[in-house]
This record gives sequence, C-alpha cells and structure tokens, in this order.
Amino acid sequence: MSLNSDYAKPEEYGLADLLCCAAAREVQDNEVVFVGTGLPMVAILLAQRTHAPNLKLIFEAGTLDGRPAEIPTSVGDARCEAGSSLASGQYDAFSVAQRGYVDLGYLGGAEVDEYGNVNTTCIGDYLNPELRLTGSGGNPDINSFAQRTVFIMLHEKRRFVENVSYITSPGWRLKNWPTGEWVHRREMYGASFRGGPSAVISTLGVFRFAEDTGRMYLDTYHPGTTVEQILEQCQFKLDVSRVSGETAPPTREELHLIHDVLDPEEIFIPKGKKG
Amino acid sequence: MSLNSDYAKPEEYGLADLLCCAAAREVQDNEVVFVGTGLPMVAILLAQRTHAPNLKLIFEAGTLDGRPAEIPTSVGDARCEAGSSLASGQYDAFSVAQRGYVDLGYLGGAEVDEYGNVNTTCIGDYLNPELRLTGSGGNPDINSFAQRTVFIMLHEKRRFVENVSYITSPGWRLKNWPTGEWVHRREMYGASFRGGPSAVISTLGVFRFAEDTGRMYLDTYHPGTTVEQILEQCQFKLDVSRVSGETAPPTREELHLIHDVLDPEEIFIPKGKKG
Amino acid sequence: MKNKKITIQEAAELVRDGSRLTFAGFTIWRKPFAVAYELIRQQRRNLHLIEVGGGSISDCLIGAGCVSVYESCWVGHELYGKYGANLSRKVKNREILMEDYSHGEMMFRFAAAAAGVPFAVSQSSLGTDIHNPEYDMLGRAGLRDGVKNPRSKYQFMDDPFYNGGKYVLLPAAKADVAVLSVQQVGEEGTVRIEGQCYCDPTVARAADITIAIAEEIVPESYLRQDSHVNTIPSFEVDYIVECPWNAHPSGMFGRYDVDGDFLRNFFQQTRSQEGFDAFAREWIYGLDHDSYLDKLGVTRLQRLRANTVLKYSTSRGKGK
Amino acid sequence: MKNKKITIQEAAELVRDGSRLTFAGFTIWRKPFAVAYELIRQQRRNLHLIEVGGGSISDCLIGAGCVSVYESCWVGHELYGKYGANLSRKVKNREILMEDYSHGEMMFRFAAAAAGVPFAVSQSSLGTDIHNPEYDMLGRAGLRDGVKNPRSKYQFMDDPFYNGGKYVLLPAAKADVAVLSVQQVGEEGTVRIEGQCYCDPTVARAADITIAIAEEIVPESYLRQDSHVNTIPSFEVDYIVECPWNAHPSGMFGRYDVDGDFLRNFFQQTRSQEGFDAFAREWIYGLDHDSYLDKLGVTRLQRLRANTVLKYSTSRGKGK
Repeated sequence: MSLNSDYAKPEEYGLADLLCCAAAREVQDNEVVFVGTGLPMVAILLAQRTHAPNLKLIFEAGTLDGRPAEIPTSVGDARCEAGSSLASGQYDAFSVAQRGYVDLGYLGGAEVDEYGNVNTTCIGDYLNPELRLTGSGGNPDINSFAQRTVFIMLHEKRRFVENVSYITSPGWRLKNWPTGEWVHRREMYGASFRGGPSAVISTLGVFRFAEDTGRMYLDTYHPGTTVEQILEQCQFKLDVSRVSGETAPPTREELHLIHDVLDPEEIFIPKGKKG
Repeated sequence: MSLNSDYAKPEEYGLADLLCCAAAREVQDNEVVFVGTGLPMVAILLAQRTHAPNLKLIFEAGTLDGRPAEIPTSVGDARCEAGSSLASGQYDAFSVAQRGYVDLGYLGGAEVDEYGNVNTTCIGDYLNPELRLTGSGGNPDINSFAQRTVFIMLHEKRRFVENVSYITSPGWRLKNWPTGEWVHRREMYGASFRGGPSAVISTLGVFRFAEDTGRMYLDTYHPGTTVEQILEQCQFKLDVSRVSGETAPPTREELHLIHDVLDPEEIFIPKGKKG
Repeated sequence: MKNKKITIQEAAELVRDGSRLTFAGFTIWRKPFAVAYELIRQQRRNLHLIEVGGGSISDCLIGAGCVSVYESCWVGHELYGKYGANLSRKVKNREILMEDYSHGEMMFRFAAAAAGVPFAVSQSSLGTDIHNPEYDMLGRAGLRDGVKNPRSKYQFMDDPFYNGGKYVLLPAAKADVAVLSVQQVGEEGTVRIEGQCYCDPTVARAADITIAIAEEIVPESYLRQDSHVNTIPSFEVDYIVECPWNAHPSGMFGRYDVDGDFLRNFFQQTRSQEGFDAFAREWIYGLDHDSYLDKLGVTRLQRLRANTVLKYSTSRGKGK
Repeated sequence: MKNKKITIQEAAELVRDGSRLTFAGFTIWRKPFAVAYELIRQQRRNLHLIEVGGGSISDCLIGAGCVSVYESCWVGHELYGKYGANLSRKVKNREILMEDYSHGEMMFRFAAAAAGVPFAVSQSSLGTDIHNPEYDMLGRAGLRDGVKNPRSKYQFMDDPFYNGGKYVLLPAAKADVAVLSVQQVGEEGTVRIEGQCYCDPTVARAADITIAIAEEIVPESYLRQDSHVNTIPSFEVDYIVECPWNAHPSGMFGRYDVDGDFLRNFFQQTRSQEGFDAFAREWIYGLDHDSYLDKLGVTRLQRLRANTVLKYSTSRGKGK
C-alpha cells in the first residue's frame, strides 16, 4: 500500500476519488475479487495498477481474471475480455464463487442495517412498495459465497436504518426461514460458513463489523466529516468506540491513475471537486 | 431404407456385416443418436451415409453432431471432432441426454435378461466375482435417458440369462431400491419415463420387447440360424410367437461402404466371411 | 435437412400469448431487441418472462404491456438508467406479478433445466427475504400448478452427505421459448459466440424452442472446422434468423457497442406510461427492423461499430 | 507473481500416500502417464483414485499397487484391451476396494463439487444394481466418515417441484489432487484445450490442488488474446509442468495418436501380477520421462504424431 506516499490536499480530490481509493485499499495482492459495475470497477483497476498487480478479477457476466485496458461500463461490456484468462458466462462466475475461490466481493446497496444486511430490491413494504429498485442481481450470491465483502454506499439517514425494507443481501444477522427468527450468519451457513460483510465505505466514513457480534462500528471518518455528523446520519445506534482516525486521502499517483489512465472520460468518477 | 435393393449373397458377407447393417436400420433420419465405441460406430456412420444423412451423432466423450471422415477407434478419439457442431465434454453429452434430446442409444453388454436388463460390470456374485468387467461406463446413463436403446451382443446361452449377475443398465423390469422389489420401468421413472430398450441385435437374431410387459420376443432370425437354435441359446423361455422372418442381409452398397469407405483397415469389421 | 431459417416476424409469432419466454444475453449486451419490438408490434399479451437476468429489453417489453408475470432478479440499464422504470411502475400499480430470485439462483435454475433435472441446490441467499415465504408471489396468486410453475418457490434441505448445513433447493426454470442474439449461426443451427457467452448455452438447452437471431448466417461447414470454439450445438437451435444490428440498442462483442444515448433517453422518457407510449410510437410502431435502422442513421451506427481488433468501439463516450 | 512451474517429479510428490487423486482426460486420451509412472517410481501407496472415468492409466497405477480404493465407473483400454486386467485381478483377490457408479453419475458428482454444492440430482441408473445398498463398498468397509467420503453412497428423493417422480441424489466427488494432461498452458495457469475437453474443466475446478501437465508452456499473453477459446482460468490451476509426450501411450488431439501397440501389449502382458511387474521393470522403474521417450524411439513417436490439419495421425492402423 502507498499510504505513506504523497497525499493529495483536500482541494485536489473529490469524494468519489476518496471512496475509490479507500475501496482499492481493501484488497490484497493475489486475491480473487468479484466486482460489480461502477465505482468498484475503477477501485479494483486502481488496485491492480498499484499495490495488487496480481489480483484476479472476476466479473459476474463471465470474465475470469481480466485486465481491461479501458474501463468497462458494465460487467457485460466487451471491454471486460481484454487480457482475461477466460471469457465465459454467469454459470462459471457463480460456480467459481460458490466453490470458494473468491476472497473479496465489491457491492453496492440502497439501504444497510447495523448487521450489514443490504437492500437493493425495493423501498417500503415489498408487497406494496413505494419504489421498486433493480432487484438483487448477483448481490446476495457474491455476498453468500465470498470470504468478505465490501459495500460502497451513499450515506443518508434514510439509508442507514434499523431494519432494511427487504433483506436482499445477507449480513451478519439473518432470518432463518421459513420461521424467520433472527440467527447469526455463522449459524445460518453452518459448516459452509466462510465470512461476510467486512466493510461499508460510505460517503461519510469507513465502517467495519465486530468479529463476534457482527455489529457495525465506525473505523474512519472521511476528511471534513465528524463522528457526530456520522452518528446523526444513522437510524441505529452506531458503535463509535473503535474509531481509528481519519480516512486516508488519495495520493497524487492514485489521482493520476484514476483520471488520466482509468477513467479519463469521467464515466464513473468526475474530475476534481465536482464529485 | 434400402431393404429392397441389391442384397448380397451369404458368401459375400460376414456376421459382423450383418449385425452392422441390422443396427444401422434401427435409426431413422433426423434422429439424435448416442453411440458407443465399436461396431455401433460403424453402423451409425453407415446409416449416416445411406438412409439417415441428417441424423445427429453424439459421442459420450463430448462430441455433438459429428461427421467423422475416418472411423474413430473410441469416442474420445481425435477423429470424432471432424465435421462436428460442438466438441465439448461428458457434462454436455450427458446433460443433453438427460434433458431429453436423445432418440436412440446404441450399447453393448455381456449379459442380458428377458426384460432387457444388461450387465457389463462383473460375472458372478458382485461381492465375490468370477470376473470383473469394465464396469458401467455410460451404459446406464444413455439407457436411462434415451427414448429407445439398441443393444448389440454376442449370443451365447451363458449371456441370455434368467437373471443377470448385476443389473448395470436398466431394462423394462427393475429393482426399486432400497427395498429391491421388482417394478416396471414405467413405474420406476414416473413422470419422466421416456422409453427403454427397443431391440437386441445378437449374433443369432433381432429381438424386441413387448410394449406392455417389456418381455423380449424374437423378431427375426439371422440367415443360417433357426428359431430352435435361438431358443436353445436362451436360459429364459423366449417368446417366439411374433417372429416376422429372416433378418435382411446387407446390400452390396452397404458392404462397399463398410469395407471400402468406413472401415478399410478392418478396425472393427473384418472383411468377407472372416467375422 | 430441415430449413431452420425464418424472419424476425415469424420468430415473434413463435411466442404466443401466455408463453413462457426467456432472453439470453446480459443486461444491455446481446439482447434481441428486434424480436422484442416485433412482439410489441404484434401486441403479444400475458407473457411469463422468465430470465437469468433482465435489462433494458425486459423493461421495454414490460412497458408495452406484453408481460403479466416477470420472474428474474434484476432490471436496469446499467450506467444509463438506475432501475427499470416500467417494471417499477407496473409493480407499484400491481399491473404485473414479480417473482424475485437472486441472479445466481436464476442461473442455477436454468442450469438445472438444461441438465434435465427438477432442481438445483445452492447456498446462495440463505437468510434473505428472497426466501421469505410471504413473498412467494406466484404462490399468493395461486399459480403454482406443478407443471411449468413449480409447486413451491424453493425448499430447504440439510446436506445429507457432508454435514455441510442448510441448503436451498431451487426449481428448474421452464421456458417455452428462448431467444438469443449472437454473432454467428450456421444454416444447421450451430452457434458461435465470441467474447463472454453469458447464459446463452444454458438457456438454449433449457428452453423447449430455441431461436438464434444472428448478425450473420455463415456456412455451417466453416463453423464445423473448429468445433471446439463453437458455443451451441446445431440440434439445440430450432430456428435461425439473420438480422444485422438485431441487438441495438444493446451491444455485441466484436460487432457494436451499447447505444448509451438511446438507453439513457429510454430510461428518462419511459418513467411514465405516457412517455413509454410516445417512445413506442416513435421507435416501434409503424416501423420494421430496416426502417428502424434507417431512422437511427448510418452515422450513429457507424459510431457504435466495434474496432475489429479491440472488439469494442473507440468512439464510445458517456454519450451526449 | 507466484511461480507455478514444477517438474514431473515434484508434481508426483504433491500426491501423498492416502491422497484422493483424480485424472482428467478420457479412457485412452490425454491421460498424464508421465505422472502416473512417476507415482509408481516413488512407490505411492493407499491412493483413493476417484475419476469421472478410468482407463489405461488407472489400470497401470492399480497394477503397481498404488491404489487401495477405486471409485469410478469404467476401466479398460477401448479397442486395445477389453477390460482392466489389473483392476479385475485385484478386485477378485480383494486387494482393492471398488466403488461403482455410472459414468454420468461420476460426471455429475464432479460437476456438483466444481459448483461448490454437496450433491447432484439425476435420474440416471434408477433401478440398477449401482443403487443396490448391499453393494455400497465404502459403507461396508466403514469408511463413510462424512468428510471426504460422503455419509451415504446416494439418497433417493421424489421431485418436490414438478411431480416428476423418483430421483437420486449423488454426493459431490471430493479430490485432493487433479492431474490434467493438456496441449497448452500459460505461465500463469491458463489452459487451452483443443478438441474435446472431456471432464477437464470440471475436474480442475472441483479438486483442491490442480496440476496441468502440458505439451508446452506458452506465453500467457498469447492465450489471453482470445480468452473465449481458453478452457480453464489461471487461478484454478495451482501448478504447471511442461512435458512433451506426457500422455503417451494415450493420445492427444492435434498432437499425437494413441499408441495402440503399446496398450495392446500392456493389456496382454499385465493380465498377471508377474506380467505387470515385468512391464514395470521394462517401462517404468529405472527410467525417467526422457529415457522413456528415448526407449520408445523417434520412429515410433513420429508415426504417432498428428497431422497438423487433420489433428490425428495418418499412419494409424490397427497396430500389429
């Protein structure tokens, strides 16, 4: 990691840059990483060009171990194939994940609860929704199979909630159907338990989960925000007893890679302070 | 079919030729056919070059809709790929079969009973065998999934038995495990029932199975044999009430194709009376 | 040899009112829009659209009122529209029945169907509301007949072999018709897909009738020279159509990119039913595939065309 | 980047006494004999050989006394020997435990393992003695620990979704090590197989350690130019070995044919243990792969070499 390098000043980067770099730092070299469309894609390609050149990138649509030269606009993009080891389909992508090859998954969400349960399906009552969203996609699959998952989310009070409208993607406290009583994820997945959500990178801070209880805690707050502000923006009582400090800003080298190499067309990451 | 063409005289063909031509006549044009190594392979390539030019040939090792220019020595042979639509593997071959695409399977066996149960696993008690044979291979799979199957067998009294040493491949009367009581195949396969053994072509005659009971009966006896000889060579009481006559001999055109085109090296079919 | 070649119109006619329909491809890639448009022109109704994953094509068919049951996991336009506004509207208005699974579950369900077995086993989505029995929408509607709709949405089972814990059994996905959008098909039906094959080979095997819409019909003999690089065997494809640009506005590896402007406009314009109807009047009704392409124009299509070495367009942008 | 390249000797050392081993390939095609010979030289013992399907390589390893449990469906030499004489002898003498499944069942069992699920579902072999509970040999031997050997050989279940009748649940096949024999591998592990891929991609994903023995190691960058024609992704392959003619006497599409004379002799000579021991003294012990090839000689190998256009040898015959 290049944490001690040439950090950019606040006026030199935007929020999307900060999230992108924070996300990139979650991956270690040689890991197998399952990545969705959007900012996570830029983050992982950034990691691939900095501290994790040997990470193995899996796209849900079926590209295994790819090294795109240009940023794909989605995981089905023709740009995904470039430099990849195998271009196949979703059966292979999900089987590889279920078989246990995946170390880390990058995902998004509309709502999250204190135990990392994420909703991408609907806002309001599922049977009478205020707004139907995209639906699950591969979110629950990747989150069920990967050893750890990182969520990147917009932070608003209405999104960090006591109970999500619909549990699309499994966190650390789950419903044991058909009865629906709450159980710990470890109990739910039994002998096949591998892990679960490891971090939420929001527009305000970086959150992690307690090993034992699976409860979310604040790890770092982003430059310019405060612990108090973050507490205000959560409907549940956030654990702020383990705050380690401020989120490290992007380095100038990272900003160069993001804006001049990976996303010069500003497909996902706007330039400068615009984001 | 070319049944009314220029039939060869008894001195012009061997037994293997006769079996090969009888087997070829079991397939209809446009059918999807699953074929094992050996004489069935020559038979099906013969059919492909005569009355069934549009049959779709599947080899267990994974070649779908092949048109080999040279006779393969086994279904894994590099010669299988020639002219094929897809060269893949066993998962595809067996899935295609289980999905119900296969009209006809060609198989072999060491022992057969009156209900078409076939053994290719061992001679004698399974737990203390006189002779361990190859084992099942794909015999039970093809026979479970195809709409009908044709067996080509050496006819000896020790092979046409009351009860086979081991039911490798499912006939019309089966054991309902774990209890093991005999049930009709239709009952065993339930709503997924598609068919079963439709013919046994032995070195003495062509045998078929009664629609209702699934009991074997003699359809045609080969030139030079008699119904009495065949009865003597069966341990069970063979139904000979429906004999339709003598097995049609090869035509000269078929013999030409077998020996000059398909198997000039005598890999499976010896020339002339040698077989 | 059976002649498998038909027209786009005939392809759409194979999908009947009430059919269970599936599209291969992925979100905004290799989706046979030319067939979807024709289904809308032919005013097909009461479709049960069951897909490994949806996308713009699903939302278009849904917006036109062709679909009464939607069974899948996701509808959106990727970068060009954050959800399927037509599906959302119709779910909210109870004009459509939506049955939710996860993407992996839908893929495994089609894989089970392709392998000819009644269910798949998985540990995906355990503990989520996807398995909430209250949210079994086909069940609530009394549509679980055990024929094409399974008797239950899922079953749970403990691993009986390795003490691995709880698993979910997922019913095979049954489709009457699958429509694929591919680069090449031979006249006997052999399909060669370049780039990611997505769910195409699985869906082709699973469906009862499979139709391949290809950019080009090529000599079967050419494809059969290297059969290990083909994707789908001849006999799994029942009908073939030659129709260049059939996937527009979705993209196709090696041929053309996604038309992002078109999709962004679709998302914005079709957030209301009136907007959808206006879109359909402009881009669907009264046109056929040729006049649709003419309306798009040469310059626009040329800009989308893929570089033959890179396999994607070099003039992509965010669109504007 | 991790260096995955090792020698044939090192590949064999990854298989320990008692390991669960599997070979990809098909009967007498693409079977990594060079590794099997080395396992025999290293006197590996108590292997649990679990294969989608067996062949000459299985019978050779069994003849040498390396295998204590054999779990598969078939052993023979195709045209060159009608059964596996070494397996037969050892089954008769109770020197080996043989667990029988069908070929399809074994394939589906490995596919389940590759998909990370505990079992497959099928209707294959219903009503046959494969499902005779008396013939559960691992069970009879008390080896069903529920860890690598499943708690039961199979389970029955009625189709709960579509009233389809009786089905068999087949436990996933667990292998510690898979050894593949392939045409090309890149230095990062990407495998490209030409011709039929048999069970190779499934087995590679299923096993805990996967070793690819290749005719040649080629630049990874070359394979990655057309990734949709590759067969196995880099990260599923743990070790790679470059070893030309590694599959002899089995054949390899596009490279060389089966050495029928060699196999016919193997079958005839090894029908007794004394015969096997003599064969091993002549062709295995005291040799390494290079001296084995030298002993075969240039002329013999040249005769087997495939025509580069046809992909098979034009000088095949029945042998003699």
